[in-house]
Amino acid sequence: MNLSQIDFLAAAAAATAVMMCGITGIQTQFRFLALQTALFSGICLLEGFSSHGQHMAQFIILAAVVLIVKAAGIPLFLMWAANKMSIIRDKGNTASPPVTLIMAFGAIAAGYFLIPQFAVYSAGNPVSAGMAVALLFIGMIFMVTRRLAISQVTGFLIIENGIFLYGLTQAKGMPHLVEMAVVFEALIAVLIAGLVILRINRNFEHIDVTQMRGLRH
Amino acid sequence: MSLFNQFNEVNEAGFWILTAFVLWMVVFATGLINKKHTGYFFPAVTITGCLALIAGILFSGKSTVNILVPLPFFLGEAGFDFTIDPLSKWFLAIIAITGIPITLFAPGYLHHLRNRTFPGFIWAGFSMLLLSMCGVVMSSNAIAFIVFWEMMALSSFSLVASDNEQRETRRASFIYLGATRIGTGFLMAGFLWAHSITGSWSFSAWGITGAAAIGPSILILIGLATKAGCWPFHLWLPIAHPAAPAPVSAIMSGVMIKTAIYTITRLFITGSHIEFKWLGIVLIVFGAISAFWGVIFALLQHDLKRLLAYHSVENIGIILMGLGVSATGAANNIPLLTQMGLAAALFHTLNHAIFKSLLFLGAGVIDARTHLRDIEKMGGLIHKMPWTAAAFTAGSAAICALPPLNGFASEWILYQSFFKLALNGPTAATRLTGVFLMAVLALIGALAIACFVKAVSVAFLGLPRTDNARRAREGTPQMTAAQVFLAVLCVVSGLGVPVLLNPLSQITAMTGTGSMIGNIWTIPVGILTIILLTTVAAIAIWMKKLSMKNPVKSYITWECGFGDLSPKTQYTATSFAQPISSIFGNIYRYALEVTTHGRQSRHFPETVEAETRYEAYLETKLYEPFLNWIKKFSGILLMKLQAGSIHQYLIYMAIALIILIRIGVVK
Amino acid sequence: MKNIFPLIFTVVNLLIIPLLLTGVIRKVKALMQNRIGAPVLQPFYDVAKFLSKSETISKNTSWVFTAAPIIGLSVAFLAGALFPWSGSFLPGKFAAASNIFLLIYLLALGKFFSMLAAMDTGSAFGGLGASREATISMMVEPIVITGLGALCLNAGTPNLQSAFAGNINPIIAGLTGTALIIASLAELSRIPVDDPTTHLELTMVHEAMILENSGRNLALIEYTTAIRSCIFYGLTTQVFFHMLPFTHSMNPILQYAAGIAGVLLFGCAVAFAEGILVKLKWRNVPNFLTFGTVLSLLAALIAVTQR
Amino acid sequence: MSKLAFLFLIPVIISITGLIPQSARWLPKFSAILMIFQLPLVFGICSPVFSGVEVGSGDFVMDGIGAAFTIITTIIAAAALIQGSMTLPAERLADEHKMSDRHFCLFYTLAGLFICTMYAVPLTKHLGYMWILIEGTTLLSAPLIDYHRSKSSLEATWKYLILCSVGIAFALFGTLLIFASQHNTGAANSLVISQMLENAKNMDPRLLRLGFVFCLLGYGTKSGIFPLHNWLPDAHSEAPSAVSALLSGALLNCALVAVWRLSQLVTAAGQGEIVRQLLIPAGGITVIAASLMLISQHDLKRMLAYSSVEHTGLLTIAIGIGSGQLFMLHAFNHSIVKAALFLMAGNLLYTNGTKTINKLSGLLKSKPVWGILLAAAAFAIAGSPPFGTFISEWLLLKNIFSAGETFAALCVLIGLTITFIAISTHTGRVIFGKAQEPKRSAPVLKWAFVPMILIIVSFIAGISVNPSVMNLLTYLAKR
Repeated sequence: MNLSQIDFLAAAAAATAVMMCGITGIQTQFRFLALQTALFSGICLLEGFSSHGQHMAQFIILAAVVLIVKAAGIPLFLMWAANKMSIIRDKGNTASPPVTLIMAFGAIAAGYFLIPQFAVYSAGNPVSAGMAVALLFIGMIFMVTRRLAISQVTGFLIIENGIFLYGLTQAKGMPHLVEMAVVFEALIAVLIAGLVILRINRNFEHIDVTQMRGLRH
Repeated sequence: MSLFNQFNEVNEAGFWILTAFVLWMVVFATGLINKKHTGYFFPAVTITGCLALIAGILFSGKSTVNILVPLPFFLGEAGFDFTIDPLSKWFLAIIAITGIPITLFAPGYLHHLRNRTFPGFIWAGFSMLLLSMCGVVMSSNAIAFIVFWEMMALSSFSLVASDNEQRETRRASFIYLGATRIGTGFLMAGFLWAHSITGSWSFSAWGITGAAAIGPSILILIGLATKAGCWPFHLWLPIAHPAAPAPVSAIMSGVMIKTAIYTITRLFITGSHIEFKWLGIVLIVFGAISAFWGVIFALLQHDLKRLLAYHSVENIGIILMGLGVSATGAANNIPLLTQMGLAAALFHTLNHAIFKSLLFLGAGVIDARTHLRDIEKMGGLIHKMPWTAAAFTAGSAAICALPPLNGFASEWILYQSFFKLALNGPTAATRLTGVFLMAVLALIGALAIACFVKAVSVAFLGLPRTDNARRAREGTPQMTAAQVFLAVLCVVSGLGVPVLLNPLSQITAMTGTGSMIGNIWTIPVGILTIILLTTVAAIAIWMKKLSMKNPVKSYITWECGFGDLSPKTQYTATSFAQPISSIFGNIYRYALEVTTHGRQSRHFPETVEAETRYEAYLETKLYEPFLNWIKKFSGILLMKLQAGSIHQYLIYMAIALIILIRIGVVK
Repeated sequence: MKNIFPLIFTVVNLLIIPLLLTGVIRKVKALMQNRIGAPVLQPFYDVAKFLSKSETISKNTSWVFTAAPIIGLSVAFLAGALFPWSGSFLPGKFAAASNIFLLIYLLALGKFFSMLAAMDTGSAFGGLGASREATISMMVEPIVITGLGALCLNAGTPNLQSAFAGNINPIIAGLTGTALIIASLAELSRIPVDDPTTHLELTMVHEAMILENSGRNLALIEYTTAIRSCIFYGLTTQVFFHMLPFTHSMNPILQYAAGIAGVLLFGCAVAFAEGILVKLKWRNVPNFLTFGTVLSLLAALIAVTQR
Repeated sequence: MSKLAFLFLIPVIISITGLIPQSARWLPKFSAILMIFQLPLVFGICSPVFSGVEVGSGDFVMDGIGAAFTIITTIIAAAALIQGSMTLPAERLADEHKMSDRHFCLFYTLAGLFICTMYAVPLTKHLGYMWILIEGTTLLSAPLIDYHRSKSSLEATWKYLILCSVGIAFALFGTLLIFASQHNTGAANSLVISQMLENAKNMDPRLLRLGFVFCLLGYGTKSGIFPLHNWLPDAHSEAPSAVSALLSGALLNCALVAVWRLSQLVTAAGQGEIVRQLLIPAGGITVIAASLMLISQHDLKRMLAYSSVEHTGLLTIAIGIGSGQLFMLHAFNHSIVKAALFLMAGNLLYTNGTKTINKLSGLLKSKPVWGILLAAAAFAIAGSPPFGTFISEWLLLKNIFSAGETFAALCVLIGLTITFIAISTHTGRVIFGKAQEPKRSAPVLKWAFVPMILIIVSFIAGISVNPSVMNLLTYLAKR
């Protein structure tokens, strides 16, 4: 049952996202992120198999690109940046990590139960779709509850992953050129964001976005 | 080439009017470029424009002229289309004949502002104001109307703000701009509504009757009332007019606010484009309140220009009463009443334009020569500036509707129409309204007399109260000429009523029943004036003769034996107005506060200060709290929403998502 | 000839009756106070004496001060000639001029200048008088307009001559007449609004205004005041006459005679009233005048419902 | 691609030149001259569209809307770069912390690419590419905002980057949903709009609607619909004025073009009511909220940014009532005037060293030309005649009224009134009053030239919107 394998991997990815919500260590977060993204490259391969060899080559290329760029490249870059700024922990902003964890679980539940009702077409795959949307939610929660600029990038990447998951499992036949471009777009975004974070660290001597409130009204 | 050909089809009248437009545009452009020029170029060209306008009016005769400005000039769904019918001509004439003396007056006045303003800019704004006012009263469709209406507002705003180094002036100009824009907002809403009912932008195609007319009518009327300065939308008027340079106040108060009167007439009365059952009573009620409100607040003012501005509120109220009577007549099918009310209102519009410009010019001379606007600091100016004093007194007599001047002529016709209403009104309530209006107008007339006696006597008579007043001197000959010209116009239009009834009857014929006002003027005012003047002359000569025998002795004013009086002992404007003001004290919480200074202040005060205060409830209890509330709300909105926290912004995004899904997807 | 007669009559009236009225009032008042009083013709002697004296004018004044009494007298003369206070009817074109609105504004014209003149001297008394005069006229004018308006409404024309030529509802006439009495007391500065004989500055109105005038000027002003009294009393008398249904069908000569007699009688009545009444506090004047307003409004109400 | 490729020629040349740091001295002038040539070039490329011939093929086709927005973008870009050629070097010279040549030239590289992506957005007929290009505009313009490298500009950049990226991510999700909604149509799933339109009727309505909602959220963030506008005032106020002009005059339009394309698609699929239900209230609320926020502004450029939010609201409503011609007309009018205003604000910021309204005053006294221009531009942006914005707002109002959207009409009317008062009062405080001692001197006439041209164009647009223009716009909107 390939489909259930995809569901399993999707659920696993969502679970990593939930775990990330509870983790305060920056480096551990990135490792989880890498793991999560690696799972997607697995999903990508499985999708390729399930398409009965029609676009096998394209799926393999996509899986490889995801693995290299998103699962390896981006986390490594972020780890390097975090190291450079000697950032170790993000303790969270309004909600403490345990609360966030519970919220993330809620997002998973919501994704599982609610999403299939209106975000899936008839022949679609409800579980993966739910997990994809759950990732979207978790990414938002992550961004809203974290304090550091670099965590927001992480949150953004979780959202991006959710969308990617949805695209893989639901939007079948999506031109791979587009998917590829999306991946590279993410890479560029992270690179630019990373550079900006580095400059923020240099200028502000911190990367705490809750304290970046000079521009208001 | 085609453009030329299309203009060629317009007849002579159109040619002259377009010439005026072009001349004013030349002044506008030159003024912007040559901002420091103070020579005779600007006034000369502007006056030539006014003369061209008069030529256009005269050439058009009784015919209605249509001017269609050719493509590519166009405004989306309607063109710059002008219709010049008797009503337009009446208002064009008002613009031209007040424009000429004001233009003549302006250089002398602007000279004293030369260090604080750019004369070129003022001329640019002034010519644009003239142009846009002409545009307003000629536009035959709503879009062109709004365009000119807004240009009028903007140009007058720029003029109000011309002396913008003063903080007060800036504040006044912003208040003016805000008020006028709110009015335009209402007007736009009304026009759009009327358009959605009729499907046309052309005024002549707007035939709205019945319940459908109520909504657009109310919106349009509020918009116009704001421009006209009708209670309770008059707030901006006494603030903006004093801030503007005197020629500008003169044209704004004399002519600009009348464009609203024009529009009411155009839309609601002539031709009955919009029929609205309660129009008459609405106009009457608001007119009466404005008239009373204006004059009673004018009594409280010491600032000469503010006082005059409040009198504009009063006179707009009087005009609106006339229009209200006219509308009542139309609603009850009494054509003579319709025409009399309309004729009175329009005639008073002309007259008010004349004497109000005259009075503002007088205030301008004083301002230019003494740098004073507070009448409490003036006094005795009649000895230093006799011409101004005489002209101002004539203007005051005219605005107080004293015979034989023009104010009397129009108010008399107005009284006649009230009487007609009281006589022929359909119901007892309507008839009683007629009587009531007579009483109100009499009360207002008496209050106006009180107010102008105060203004004239405190400013011009008695002894000078300050050094500035002592050093006063007469304005330049042009300034004097402008005032004398207007003063003569006051007399001429007061005596020449039968002649003026010709164009008026052309307008009243537009109400659809043929003109009936040919012989409403029954007073032989010419003969009576001659008799009066003869009597005056006879008595004067007799007095002169008697004084040959027993010459006049000159001595100090009686002082109860204390020696010559100091100017301080004169009656002040505040004291003069105090009895009347305290009678109506409930309207504005009038209070006299006496403070004494000194050690044993109770019995042996060193100085005693008495000051009257008033609080205008409309401003302090309604407008100010409302504006403050909006400001506060805006501040809170900004402070809370735009707090700088990126987390917050992300949460908005989530909330927006939920709302959008709720509206768009979940049924 | 028929047209000339009323004109001559009016002019003669205006030359004789006003000062006579003043004399009568003074005489009656004196009798009320158990004095013999000055002769009835004393006002004529006074005016003649004033005219022959030289006058003193404050050095602060301008042409307004000199012109105001002249204008005031001319206006009063014109008003007196135009309005049917003695029952005399003017001919032709002039008949149209006896319009109630013109009346009010003609009188206002005179007042306007007299107030200006009062302020011209720079004396505080002048200002005080002018201010009070303005206040009173503010309250009086609506009374007069509404009252006479109601009357004219009943007759169907704003023209007093035509109105007095026909029948008038006696109730309206009575109400209007009473309102006019109240108005005239205030307008002419009589007790209880003002005491014309007092010279206590703080209470006087009209006298304060003319404090600076002397000699010829004073003569003109005294005469003007007398004419104004005549106009008011005359109009009031005419209004009351119309309560009686037969008056307007009388012989014209008899009408004139009755009119003149009415004015003089009215003067006596005023003098009598002044003998027994006291002056009101200045602050209570508005209350007093409100009675007039209400009476004339009542008249107007009846008039509009009657139509 | 064919002729369309020529559109990108000059921007690409500029960005390549920007890679050479040695060009710093002549690059501004060079780019300005090139952009002058770009104007006739673009008109030449677009002209076939006006006579009904579509230019290009495949995924990039220039239709009516595309042509209109290409022209708008060109005008704004030319204005920004020409003005930039005067102000940017002057600013650089005056700046105490001297900017390196490399950094300065990098600006031009990014600007060129940014312009390229903005050209491409209205041309593409492929939802996927459209998303990529719009995300591309975000990524390319983020460093442009951080041109001054100050703390505040950095903060603005960060907020811009994060908010827009997240928003755009939602738009991607929406695009996927729309893609998925075609599953039951029988035809092959596609992201090419023309193909989607063919089988639009059979799309899964629920997914389509959901997709549209997400796309609206995403592109709405980019275009500044309330309450997603929060990045906008920060970014506009901190960017150099030439960039602000580009952001406000061209970038917002790009995102709205995407919304327009999607709304066409959704309408074709028979779900037109969702467009009305969502866009018209959203626009109305945006207008009124922006106008209220305009009241208490104390920074000139932030004020202009909020005014952009307000105009986004108006444009959203234009899309909501399905009026492509008014969308184009108003976008044009708004863009040119807003660009003029931002450029004027940049001039002021240079000479006075501040953009706080309270500290600026007496412009009319010290520099009458600038004062008059600023006043005219402020009146124009506030929608008063005789400028173009008035006509387009008026027509828009009329259409809202006749569409029966009373709530939106009310919002717009009130909003426009408040906006007018707020903007004119704030601008008035800058223009009026006692003249201030300028911190630096600037060539008054030269720097006023570009805004003057833009305002004259707006004026001409205000008095000559005749039936043939309206017909042309209607024709373009249909294509």
